[in-house]
Amino acid sequence: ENPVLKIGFVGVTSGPAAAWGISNQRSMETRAAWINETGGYTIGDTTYDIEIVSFDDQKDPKRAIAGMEKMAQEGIHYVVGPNVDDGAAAVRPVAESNGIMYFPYAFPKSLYEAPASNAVLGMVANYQSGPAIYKYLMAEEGVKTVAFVAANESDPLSQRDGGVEAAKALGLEVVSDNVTYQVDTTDFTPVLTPVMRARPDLLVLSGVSPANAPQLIRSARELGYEGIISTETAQDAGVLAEGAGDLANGFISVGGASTPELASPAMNEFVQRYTDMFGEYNDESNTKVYALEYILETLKADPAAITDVNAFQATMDTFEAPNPFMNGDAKLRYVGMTSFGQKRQVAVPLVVNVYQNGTFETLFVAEVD
Amino acid sequence: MLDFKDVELYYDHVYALKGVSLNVNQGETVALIGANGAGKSSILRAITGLARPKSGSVTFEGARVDGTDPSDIVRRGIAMVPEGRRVFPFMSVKDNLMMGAFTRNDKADIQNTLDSILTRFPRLKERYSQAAGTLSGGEQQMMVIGRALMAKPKLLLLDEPSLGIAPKLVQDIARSIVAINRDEGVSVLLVEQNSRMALSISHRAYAMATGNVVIEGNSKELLHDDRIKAAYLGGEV
Amino acid sequence: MEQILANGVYLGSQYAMIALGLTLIFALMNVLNFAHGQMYVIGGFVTYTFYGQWGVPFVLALVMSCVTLAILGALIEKFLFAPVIKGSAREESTMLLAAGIAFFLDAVILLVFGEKQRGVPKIVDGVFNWDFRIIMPYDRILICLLAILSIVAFIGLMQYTKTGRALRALAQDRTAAQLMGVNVDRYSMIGFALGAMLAGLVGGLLVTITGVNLGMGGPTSIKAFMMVMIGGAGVISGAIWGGIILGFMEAIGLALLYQYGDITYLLIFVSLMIFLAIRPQGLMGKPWG
Amino acid sequence: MSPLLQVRNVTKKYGGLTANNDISFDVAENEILSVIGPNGAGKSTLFKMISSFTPTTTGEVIYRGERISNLRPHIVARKGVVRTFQETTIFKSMTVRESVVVAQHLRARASLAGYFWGSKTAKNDVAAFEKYADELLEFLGMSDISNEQASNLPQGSLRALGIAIGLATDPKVLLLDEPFAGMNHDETMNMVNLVRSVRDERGVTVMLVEHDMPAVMSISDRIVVLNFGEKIAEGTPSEIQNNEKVIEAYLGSVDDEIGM
Amino acid sequence: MLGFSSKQLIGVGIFLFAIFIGVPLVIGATGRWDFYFTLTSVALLAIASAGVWLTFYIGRINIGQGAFALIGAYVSAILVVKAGWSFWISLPAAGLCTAVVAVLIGLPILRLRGVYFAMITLVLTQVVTLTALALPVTNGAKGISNIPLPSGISVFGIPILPDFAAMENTKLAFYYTACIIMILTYAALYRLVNSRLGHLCRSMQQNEELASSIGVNIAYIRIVIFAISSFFGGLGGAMFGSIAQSVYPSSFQVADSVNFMLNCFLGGLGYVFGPMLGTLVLYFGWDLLFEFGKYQMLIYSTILIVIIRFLPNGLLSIRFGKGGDK
Ligand SMILES: Nc1ncnc2c1ncn2[C@@H]1O[C@H](COP(=O)(O)OP(=O)(O)OP(=O)(O)O)[C@@H](O)[C@H]1O
Ligand SMILES: Nc1ncnc2c1ncn2[C@@H]1O[C@H](COP(=O)(O)OP(=O)(O)OP(=O)(O)O)[C@@H](O)[C@H]1O
Ligand SMILES: [Mg+2]
Ligand SMILES: [Mg+2]
Repeated sequence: ENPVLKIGFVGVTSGPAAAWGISNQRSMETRAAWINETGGYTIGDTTYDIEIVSFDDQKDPKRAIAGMEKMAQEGIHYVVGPNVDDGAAAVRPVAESNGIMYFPYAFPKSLYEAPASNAVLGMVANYQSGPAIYKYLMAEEGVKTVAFVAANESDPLSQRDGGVEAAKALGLEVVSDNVTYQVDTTDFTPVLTPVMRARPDLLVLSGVSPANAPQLIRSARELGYEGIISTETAQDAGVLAEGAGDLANGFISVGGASTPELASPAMNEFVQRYTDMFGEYNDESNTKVYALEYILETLKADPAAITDVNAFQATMDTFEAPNPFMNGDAKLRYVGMTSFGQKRQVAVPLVVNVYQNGTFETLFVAEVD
Repeated sequence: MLDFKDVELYYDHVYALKGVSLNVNQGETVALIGANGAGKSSILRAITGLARPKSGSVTFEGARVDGTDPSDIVRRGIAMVPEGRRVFPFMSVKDNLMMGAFTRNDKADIQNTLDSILTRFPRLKERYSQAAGTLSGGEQQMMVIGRALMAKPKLLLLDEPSLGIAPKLVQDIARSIVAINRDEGVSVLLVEQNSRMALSISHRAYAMATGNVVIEGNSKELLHDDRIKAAYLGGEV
Repeated sequence: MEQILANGVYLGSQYAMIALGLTLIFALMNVLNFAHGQMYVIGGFVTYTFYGQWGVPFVLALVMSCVTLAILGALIEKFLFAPVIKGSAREESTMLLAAGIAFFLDAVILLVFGEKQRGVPKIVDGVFNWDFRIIMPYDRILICLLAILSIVAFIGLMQYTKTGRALRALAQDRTAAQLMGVNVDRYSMIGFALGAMLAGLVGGLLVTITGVNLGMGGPTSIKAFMMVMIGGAGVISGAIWGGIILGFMEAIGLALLYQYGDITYLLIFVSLMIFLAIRPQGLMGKPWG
Repeated sequence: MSPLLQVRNVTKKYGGLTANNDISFDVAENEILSVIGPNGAGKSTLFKMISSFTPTTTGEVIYRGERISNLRPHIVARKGVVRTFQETTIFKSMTVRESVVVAQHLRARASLAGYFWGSKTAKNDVAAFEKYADELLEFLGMSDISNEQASNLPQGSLRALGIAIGLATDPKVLLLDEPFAGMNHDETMNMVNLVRSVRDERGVTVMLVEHDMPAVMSISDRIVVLNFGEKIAEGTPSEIQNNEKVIEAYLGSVDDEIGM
Repeated sequence: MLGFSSKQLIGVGIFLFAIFIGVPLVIGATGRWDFYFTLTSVALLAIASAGVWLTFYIGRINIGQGAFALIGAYVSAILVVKAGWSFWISLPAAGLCTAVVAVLIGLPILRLRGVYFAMITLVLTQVVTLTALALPVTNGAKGISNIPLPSGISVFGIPILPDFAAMENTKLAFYYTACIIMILTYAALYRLVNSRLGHLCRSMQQNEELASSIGVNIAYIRIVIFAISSFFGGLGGAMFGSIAQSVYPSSFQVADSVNFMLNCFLGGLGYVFGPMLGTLVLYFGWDLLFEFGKYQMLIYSTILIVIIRFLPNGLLSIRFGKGGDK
């Protein structure tokens, strides 16, 4: 029997926002089970079985702190999560004082800029993907005007503000940026009517949750909107198909590793194993397959980091390893110098997808630095 | 018809009835008088099943009824006008009356009863679709008596129908009780604080004190009984 | 303007249905059913499973939702609420129970139906467009009509049938109802089941438009509470008015205040507080005490 | 001597319904004055206006030369005008004694902060309240039920409790709304005597609403009769008993068959 | 002493010993350091719950304590971050500001009763969240982060309160602070309930009309109690902000408000120490069920339902019987 290496997950896996954390937790568990099944993961001279310790924070920052304490208690130094801005900010003191590196899916820059030291952005931030998408659409589709809608909640609002800033910087005309909706909205027609009146070329759904996206798309199309709709968050093709059907065709979102053009055989196997384990794949997991891989690969690069996050941080600056989930010679490495002034972000491909008839097609792939 | 035998009843820790026996015969009006807290309401509650006796038996038309659900007891032909009237305040007079016929199914027959009640209490006809909560106290009292009659009961239980009612209306109600008993052959068990009235309109009476029946007898005789006079009737007005 | 009206009617009718079930349960049992939203979500998922997954005709799927929820409601009443109400010194304790049930149903929904947003194929295609003055997809119009129909049917049931009368009587005076021969235990159960069924019915109707996900429960309950407050707790006409008013407030607020971004709901909340300060029992409610 | 309490042209409208219409009368110090009238005549409404539980539509109530209508109820209570309720309005889960202790709230000399910290005055207050509560219950013949929970009391004792709570506030004017309802003849007469001795020994002016005519006639110094919100008569018991209008509207004529 | 019997004094002594010496010893022995934070949370949430319990005591179901906790958290954060106050001064200031807000809100809404009050307070939590999102001073959606740890206070060079930032282990410091505030809160609550003010509250709880007929100024007492209740909420919230070193509009949400209420119910409305026990069981219970993974919520809610089903008057009713009052 191999010794066990515990990796933590702190995020929301129950209640209304369960979808965010569950896709996260499941991709970690799938990967761990896979590793263990194939004999474990070798770091230095030891081969470990990987155990995922997950804590449900119920999307409550207070619980998130308790979760991080629990991780410290279990002797865990590497944690994936939390899923939202407030949780990620709340756990920072605990993580830093207990020597825990954590990989949140939250965008506030203050988490990743010095003096903050222990958070690593686990995906591409909207202020990074937004400009890339807008630039592409300006060049390819001649988009000139843009409108933003966001849910009236911390994360989406922050993302909207980031998006507006980026759009303005690129010279787009922002024709509407103050329409918001309550998370519990069941009818988006009245929400979108004023936005549609501004007749934007591009409608950005900032930080839209997978639950709301299909309804927003549907309402916009039913109101006669013919421009482009996009978002910077990851979506699930099945959900779009069920919720909006053909109306979702042409919807642009940020995708991930399972895109056919990029997916390596390992990625396909991952999707297969995930489906076997949990019944159904969730495309949102595409952006979430990486964090665990990064942690393990970085530990492999410097086994001392298993108990010492300082060693981990030192390794991050120079770390590079092959990316198993992507075709070609893509590399796992840390980035973030431009956005944060230090390497506190995992380098994942920025895949921009367009939805067509039940699947995502890749529009373009870019790199974040 | 109704045989109430050695019933003991208590709430939490308070003894309300300490072995009470009484009976009501077919066609009779029986009055139940006594100090407050004597247990009069408790007897009615025990009959209708709202309270469960600890020991003793309640027999109605030869069948044991203690321990059955109140709704079954209504079906057997016992209707009660509870203490404090308890109208359904937001329902119309009509719906209140119709509630009284809840246990009956024959539409035509219900309509007959309804008509006869509206003839007996013409005021109710005037207020037919008004919400019951807005009726005056006396009107409410008539309505709940009517409501109880809608069940076409064999035995009618009345708990202090004169409470809070103006004297003139109390007279009306008293006359109605007499008429209901006489014309329709409904047996009546009447709980009253107005002992003189109760004794005047009943055939027999029981007087209670702290959970026991202390005196029973023919009402007309009791009206002149010294013990009753002293304890329940007082001097003349 | 016409569009606002149309949106208001559409929102109002579906809100009114949600509020109806809540208010019915409240009137009968004095229970503020925190789990109402979860019941609504279950209704949505059941319809999704039957209609969306297994291809059962929509109407049949809707019936299945109603039946499921009615049974669930009856069981919850019989084995949880009724005994707790009997045993508790203060009847507010049922709130704790209702919240516990809400948590429980949330957990069950997550385990059984998963965390994803679900939707079903459209029941009718196409969009009604009156010269861009009223734009409304046909499926919404249909759902709106069905909702109104159900409300009318429900009122008819409450107003003109013996069961309805018994339920109303029960809500006003339990003991007196008992003395009329109403078996209060049975009718409480029926009433609760009916309230839950209404939640299931709306859930099943709306899944065709908004889809369903596990997160919709809590916020739906809160909205329903607001409608009930506007109209007056425990009063059926109040629930309907409350739903319609909230629907219109949303439609109007979103149409007129969109420049100010996030404040429509803030304004709705604040005006609700002011309204209740002036009229503490809502539009039609009995003063509570 | 000017009257203790004056009701001056008081009118109360509920929407379209006029519950009291232009009612005026005086109450002298140490008097027992009854208000009678058919159900819905507006008697309770009148009491509610005197105790400021509801504002008058027009008109005012003067107590010792000072307007007491349209204030808030606790202020009027502090001035010494205290009402009881027609419905059984009690502190359900308090015992009889606790209710009477709480009701002495107005006599407290210690401040709320003093109570919080348990000052000497506060302790004295509490001791005094409890002593007085026992005396009062003794006086009202309720000592035997002083530790009963109020919600378990039968009708008649509830009424008595209502009166005890009212008396505990040390009122100058006590408004009793149907205090004898649910009591039998004996108990009523007992209560009548008690109310009289309250008046005599404690100098409390009493107003009461009651449907029990023997009691009303024996206790009252004067009677005011309302019908449909209007005052139709005022006078001594014997005057009222023989007033045709009152008999017609309220008393009814004696009918031996039904014993009244 | 203050009217305690010797038995009660012994009980209090054991309790104090347990939380100040027993818990640290046990944690030291077992090495479960994470329990410090959990128990600190319990203490802070119990403070806010005490406020909710107090509103129950005047017959109002309060599902709005999250709103006041959030206000408290923001006030303290803003005073510390933007105005440079010491946390220790900002703490009572937060409580007071919250109480003032409670008075303003309470004036109109305290007239409501029963479910109306319950529901309006539920909405209140949303209102405060939305306001925090909309206002510039709260930093809107971005929240306030990087709040410094409480700094020390000294008078004439003698340190009265320690500087948390300079500490090796702030866990213990926060734990002690939270426990001390909690004990003061409950001591005050106990006194209040057992003083005449408590009797007046009880009279209002049972019948406001009758209470005002005996001269109780019900409007005034309602406001005072609501202010005190919210003061507790503000204190708890402010402390939490300081531990998390960040405040977001979502720091306290409707779910928190509901939980505060549930704490009171679960412990038992009839008992002053009910909310403390309720908080411990509800909050700690969730943590203990951590092992069950995805069934955590299911088991948690099932246990909750079973408890209510068989102890509808709260956990403390096992010992004290139905509707006791201590
Ligand atoms: N729910 C209850 N819980 C505890 N004790 C009760 C309850 N109801 C009645 N009692 C007690 O039972 C006894 C009898 O009460 P009951 O109501 O039968 O008297 P009653 O003769 O109808 O009096 P009244 O004429 O005042 O209505 C009283 O001592 C009363 O205190
Ligand atoms: N809050 C209210 N709103 C509307 N109408 C009311 C209100 N209170 C009383 N009324 C009406 O005012 C009239 C007088 O009522 P009030 O209670 O004063 O009668 P009362 O003389 O005390 O009768 P009773 O002898 O039956 O107690 C009645 O018609 C009643 O319906
Ligand atoms: Mg009785
Ligand atoms: Mg009256």
